[in-house]
Amino acid sequence: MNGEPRGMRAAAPGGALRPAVPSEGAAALPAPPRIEPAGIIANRALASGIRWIDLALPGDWGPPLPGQYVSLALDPPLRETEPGCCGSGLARRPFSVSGFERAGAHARLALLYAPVGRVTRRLAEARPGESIDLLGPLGTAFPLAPEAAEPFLLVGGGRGIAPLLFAAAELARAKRAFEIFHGTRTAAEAPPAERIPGPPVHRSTDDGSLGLRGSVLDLLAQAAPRTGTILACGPHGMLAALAAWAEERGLPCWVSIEENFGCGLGTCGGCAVPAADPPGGYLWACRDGAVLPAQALDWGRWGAPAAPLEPGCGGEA
Amino acid sequence: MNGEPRGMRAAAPGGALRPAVPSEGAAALPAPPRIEPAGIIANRALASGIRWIDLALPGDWGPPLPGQYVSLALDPPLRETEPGCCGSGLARRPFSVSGFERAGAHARLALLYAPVGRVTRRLAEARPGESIDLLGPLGTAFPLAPEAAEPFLLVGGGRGIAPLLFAAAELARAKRAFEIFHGTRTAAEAPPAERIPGPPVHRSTDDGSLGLRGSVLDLLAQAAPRTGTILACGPHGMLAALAAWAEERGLPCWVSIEENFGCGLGTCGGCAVPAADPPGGYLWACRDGAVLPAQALDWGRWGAPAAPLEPGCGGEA
Amino acid sequence: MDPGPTPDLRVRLGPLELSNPVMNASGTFGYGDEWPDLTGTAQLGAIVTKTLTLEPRPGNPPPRLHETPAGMLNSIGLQNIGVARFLSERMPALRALGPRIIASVGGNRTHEYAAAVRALEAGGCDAYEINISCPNIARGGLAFGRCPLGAGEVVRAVRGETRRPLFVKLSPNVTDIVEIGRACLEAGADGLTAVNTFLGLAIDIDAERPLFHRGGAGLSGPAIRPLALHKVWELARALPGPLIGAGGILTARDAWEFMLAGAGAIQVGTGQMRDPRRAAAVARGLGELCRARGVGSIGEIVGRLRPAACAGG
Amino acid sequence: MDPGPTPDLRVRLGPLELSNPVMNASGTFGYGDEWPDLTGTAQLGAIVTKTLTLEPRPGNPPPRLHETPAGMLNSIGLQNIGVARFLSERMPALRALGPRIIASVGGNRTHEYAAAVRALEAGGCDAYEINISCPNIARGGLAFGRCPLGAGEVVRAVRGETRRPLFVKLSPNVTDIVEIGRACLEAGADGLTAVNTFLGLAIDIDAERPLFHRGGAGLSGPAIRPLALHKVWELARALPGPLIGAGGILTARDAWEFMLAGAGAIQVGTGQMRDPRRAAAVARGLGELCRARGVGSIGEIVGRLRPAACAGG
Ligand SMILES: Cc1cc2nc3c(=O)[nH]c(=O)nc-3n(C[C@H](O)[C@H](O)[C@H](O)COP(=O)(O)OP(=O)(O)OC[C@H]3O[C@@H](n4cnc5c(N)ncnc54)[C@H](O)[C@@H]3O)c2cc1C
Ligand SMILES: Cc1cc2nc3c(=O)[nH]c(=O)nc-3n(C[C@H](O)[C@H](O)[C@H](O)COP(=O)(O)OP(=O)(O)OC[C@H]3O[C@@H](n4cnc5c(N)ncnc54)[C@H](O)[C@@H]3O)c2cc1C
Ligand SMILES: Cc1cc2nc3c(=O)[nH]c(=O)nc-3n(C[C@H](O)[C@H](O)[C@H](O)COP(=O)(O)O)c2cc1C
Ligand SMILES: Cc1cc2nc3c(=O)[nH]c(=O)nc-3n(C[C@H](O)[C@H](O)[C@H](O)COP(=O)(O)O)c2cc1C
Ligand code: FES
Ligand code: FES
Repeated sequence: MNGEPRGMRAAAPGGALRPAVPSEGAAALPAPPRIEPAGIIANRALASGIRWIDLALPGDWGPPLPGQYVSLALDPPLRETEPGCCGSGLARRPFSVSGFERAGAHARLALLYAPVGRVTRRLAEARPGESIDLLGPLGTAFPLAPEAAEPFLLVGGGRGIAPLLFAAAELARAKRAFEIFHGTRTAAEAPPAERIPGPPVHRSTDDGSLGLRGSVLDLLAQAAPRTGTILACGPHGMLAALAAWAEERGLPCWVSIEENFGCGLGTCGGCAVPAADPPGGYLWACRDGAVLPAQALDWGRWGAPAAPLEPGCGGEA
Repeated sequence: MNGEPRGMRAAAPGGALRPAVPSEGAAALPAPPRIEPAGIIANRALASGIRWIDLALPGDWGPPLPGQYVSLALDPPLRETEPGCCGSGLARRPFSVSGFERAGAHARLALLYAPVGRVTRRLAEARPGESIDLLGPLGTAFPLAPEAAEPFLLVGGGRGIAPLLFAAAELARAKRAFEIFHGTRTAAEAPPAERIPGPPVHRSTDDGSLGLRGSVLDLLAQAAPRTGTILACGPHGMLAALAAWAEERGLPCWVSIEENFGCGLGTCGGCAVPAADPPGGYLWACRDGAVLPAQALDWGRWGAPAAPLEPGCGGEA
Repeated sequence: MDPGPTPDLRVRLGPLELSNPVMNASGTFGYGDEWPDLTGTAQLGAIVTKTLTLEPRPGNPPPRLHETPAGMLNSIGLQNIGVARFLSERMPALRALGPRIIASVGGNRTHEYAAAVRALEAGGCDAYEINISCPNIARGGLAFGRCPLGAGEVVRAVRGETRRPLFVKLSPNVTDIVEIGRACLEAGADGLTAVNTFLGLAIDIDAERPLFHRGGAGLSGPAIRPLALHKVWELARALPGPLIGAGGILTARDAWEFMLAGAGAIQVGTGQMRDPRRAAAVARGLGELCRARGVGSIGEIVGRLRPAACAGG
Repeated sequence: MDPGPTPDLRVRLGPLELSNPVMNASGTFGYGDEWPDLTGTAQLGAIVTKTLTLEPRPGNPPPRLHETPAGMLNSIGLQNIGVARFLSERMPALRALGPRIIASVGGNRTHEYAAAVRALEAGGCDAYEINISCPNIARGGLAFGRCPLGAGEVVRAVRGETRRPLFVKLSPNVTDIVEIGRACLEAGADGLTAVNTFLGLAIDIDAERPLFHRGGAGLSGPAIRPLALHKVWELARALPGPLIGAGGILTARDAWEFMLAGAGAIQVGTGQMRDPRRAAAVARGLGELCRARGVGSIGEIVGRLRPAACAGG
């Protein structure tokens, strides 16, 4: 038994970041993470319970790769002359990159988020001009390299659409074939189609108010893809079911996963998820992931994350 | 030895609020405290390190009496379905009333505050339209009754001017004779004269940049009043010196005092200050005060409040 | 929408029956008779008095409070008016409010506890909570609460004075709270309250002295909630007696967790300092949680926490 | 303005000299060789490794972290690569970074601690920190840390293996931390680290189970700072050995308080999770505080806290 996450084994001593998972897919080496104040450019609702925030970063920040995430802390920087605490949550909070572009001397980073708890609700109240402490880019990327099988099948549940938007934009730019499948509880929770890059998005809702009535997996099953590469993000139950479905059909499936994060850097061991290999071992979602091949995970040993406050996504078991 | 604050002895069983100190001076019975959301109307700088906030309350709130205070909590109301905490400070924070008026269906309450710590700095960032949880009016009042000796000598150190502004407005309205003495560290920290009701304010600064160079006590000594009633608020050191000075001259002296408050209601015992009588006993600053006759306190036993972060006020020992 | 049947909030703590499981914690709610309208006192299952000693006590010099991250340090020092004045001045108003009355009792020596209870017997309280866990006094309090022999001795002395329900308020500042709790039950206590405050320190860095005159002080508030919850769970798994939980409870959801862990009733202390209506709001909120979760009687959830997935390791 | 002479931040902890008093706390900084540029690792006085056991350990199932008010519960379960891989894969990079290296050592049984230290001896660490206080493993850890005999036994066994400076990391979950600390010093430890995490509980109220697989977990972060500070002060007043303070330290001001209370050095744990540059920032901040307060050498302030105004009561 070997308790050490693969990522740590793959990483060079000294901590240089290398893609921690089989890197066939990675188009480029990720940029090293930095900590920067990110200025809020805009912060608005995109759908019911889903918001969009645009952040300004230095021009030489990143670039992030699709699937990577950043980690936020909202409070003003600590002052060394005062007792240290934490108005809104002690730990940073991770968010997938939903969009990125350079614009002159600045870079513009977009996040899609659901105001579900302490930090995200306060984030929803933050206004343009305010600034947020941002650590990133972090984690592994979706495999968008030329050799990956097309079409890419982007499968999102609820706010799990977040990293797929960035992947879709990159795929569209690279003129790769892809389809997007998005499931939500109801029509009101689905971001407008024009915010989703690429071909018309396939939709499902739990209540049938938009697209197929059913889960996003039903939607994918209906499309019955024979080939392609699945890139997915969504609630734990959906990803587990999708992983099984893809395995049955022999489709490569990459998932962006969630656990409670601590450091985001692979140094606290807090984000462990059960690894398929070695049996009984763990991967660190923050650094070996958040994007991992579905088969790298031991879904049977991985209970649903503890307190599922996130909005449903069409199809959570 | 009797450990029970006077206020508790004076209060009727069942908790009806009565002025807890000898009530010769009180013009009216205070209104019972309530908890209300107070909408921010305006929130702006008045001088360096001094801000002014206008709050909207229901039309039947109060009225507060000059010298009374309110107690604020900034976080959104707790939800019973979530774990309870406290983004910005667990305890409420007390602030003297600096102005009050009824305006149709609403009441307008003004506070003057110094952004010195967690809650007050966050208060400084709150914007019109946001709402604050407000408990009050609380505590005892300055004795403005007809039988009090004139002129009233309003003596403020730094942000201690806060309750005196309200007292001055009331005295002006009642056409009583009064003078205002205000000490600050420098000219920049002195609110503009037009914000201070009544006759021209006498000023002192530590650095001589405005008015007399020296303390507010020097200023008062210069005026050499033979008669009158002192109403004072300011840092502990200033009040202690003033109390001794007034006692020497036989001038009645009322002070609005500060300690770390807990409940603000006389139920936690957290705000105890040493009483002159019984020796070794305590008064509760929150309910027996915050306004107390200076002789009611045992200044010798009362060390300076622990962490004096507040801006100076011309004359703190 | 049909709100469904009104949930039954009654609970039974050994010999003590309550209309609902919510009390204030001793010391943050005065004698219980102050501000009944503002606080909604009548909605509580029980009122716990400020800890009473036979003789009045002046308490400790200021400062007595200091805020810490999500917590509050206090060093009140059991300031109180003494049993006699409590009975004559406060008890009548208290009785009129409706909820059960639990007199919290403190002392420096074993016989003082006993004498205080003896004197209180005339007053008709519904139960006692023996405070052997106050960290802010020189003798008594914590000195008893950290040793099973001392704790048992106080309980036996008090038990000799009364047949009313007797709860003992435990200190969390111990290696093994179960051992102390067991000693109390064996000495005749009907139940246990867990927990009083955790020993903490604040420093005045300019004076280079402890901020509080007595050095240490007691930490309360949400900061300690996970720790208090663990203590309640330890007691519930090991001992048969009914438990009253306290420590950082601000909302009905917090209270629910303590009840799942084994508390038959809970107390709101520091929460009252933030919002004097907190305890009443928690009582209402528990009703709503029962409805939302299909619990007909709140008593059902007490101790319903299943074992940890991997209790043994 | 003249910034004045550069303050001397060097400290001496018994046999161990450090360029400044700031370390990371074990377990939140990996093996210490990750991200040296991002974190400013070279600015630390010492690097403390993740607790190492002789054999690799997989750690506990998820979830392993849960945020609480101003605090963090963790149940990592000492996941680590084991001593052998640490020495071959990490030690060379670590050595190159500059700061002193303190190997944190854990085990299930006394002989495992000894064997781990024996194996580490070849690697050239500067000191050891013996972790007898981890609440998240089935055997070992806390089991030793809550009993003076067990603690002394582990320390004696380890002492037999090395002449390097030996610190013992104490658990705060005890009635009398001084008694445990004394047993460690008498058994040959050079100093003590205080504290590891406080035992806490989180509940999944839907599953009605403890959130963590092992039930309890360890609370860290600012929530525990006043409690940790009190423990350090208790140790400092009673024992002669040098102390390393930990628990909720986020800023230089927090560190200053621990040093006044008697810690010759301090560790930043959870703070690193909020901001991976925290420890380095604290080291710089201590220099600034020295300047602002006219302290020429940080060593001067260690244990300078005067007694409480009313120590006896
Ligand atoms: C790699 C990754 C990428 C993510 N990307 C997105 C995204 O693009 N958009 C989005 O809306 N959300 C995203 N999330 C989820 C997001 O991080 C959480 O919703 C957020 O942390 C909740 O914080 P909160 O303070 O608002 O909620 P809390 O008040 O903390 O609790 C709400 C929920 O969040 C969980 N939670 C608590 N602490 C943490 C923590 N440290 N890390 C993660 N979850 C926690 C709780 O268990 C609870 O279920 C991502 C998570 C991960 C791991
Ligand atoms: C009756 C009364 C009336 C007051 N009126 C005014 C006023 O009109 N304008 C004004 O600017 N200030 C007033 N104050 C002081 C004001 O309450 C404090 O400045 C404020 O509580 C500081 O809160 P903070 O979170 O910003 O600071 P913190 O971060 O809490 O600390 C800053 C300072 O405030 C002290 N402090 C901490 N907690 C409390 C507490 N619960 N109560 C009091 N002080 C505390 C600390 O010791 C420290 O010195 C008054 C205080 C009292 C007791
Ligand atoms: C200001 C204050 C005063 C207290 N006084 C007493 C007391 O007199 N007797 C007692 O048993 N506990 C006393 N306590 C402890 C509380 O009753 C309670 O056990 C503890 O604070 C934990 O609960 P909480 O976090 O809800 O406050 C006091 C706590 C505070 C904050
Ligand atoms: C995620 C995490 C992992 C930890 N792992 C270890 C460990 O392996 N060994 C150890 O001695 N302490 C460990 N600790 C305890 C810390 O080193 C430290 O003693 C404690 O967290 C208090 O300090 P803090 O509040 O600064 O975090 C861990 C703490 C956390 C939060
Ligand atoms: S969050 Fe710290 S190791 Fe992954
Ligand atoms: S603040 Fe609670 S009694 Fe005064």
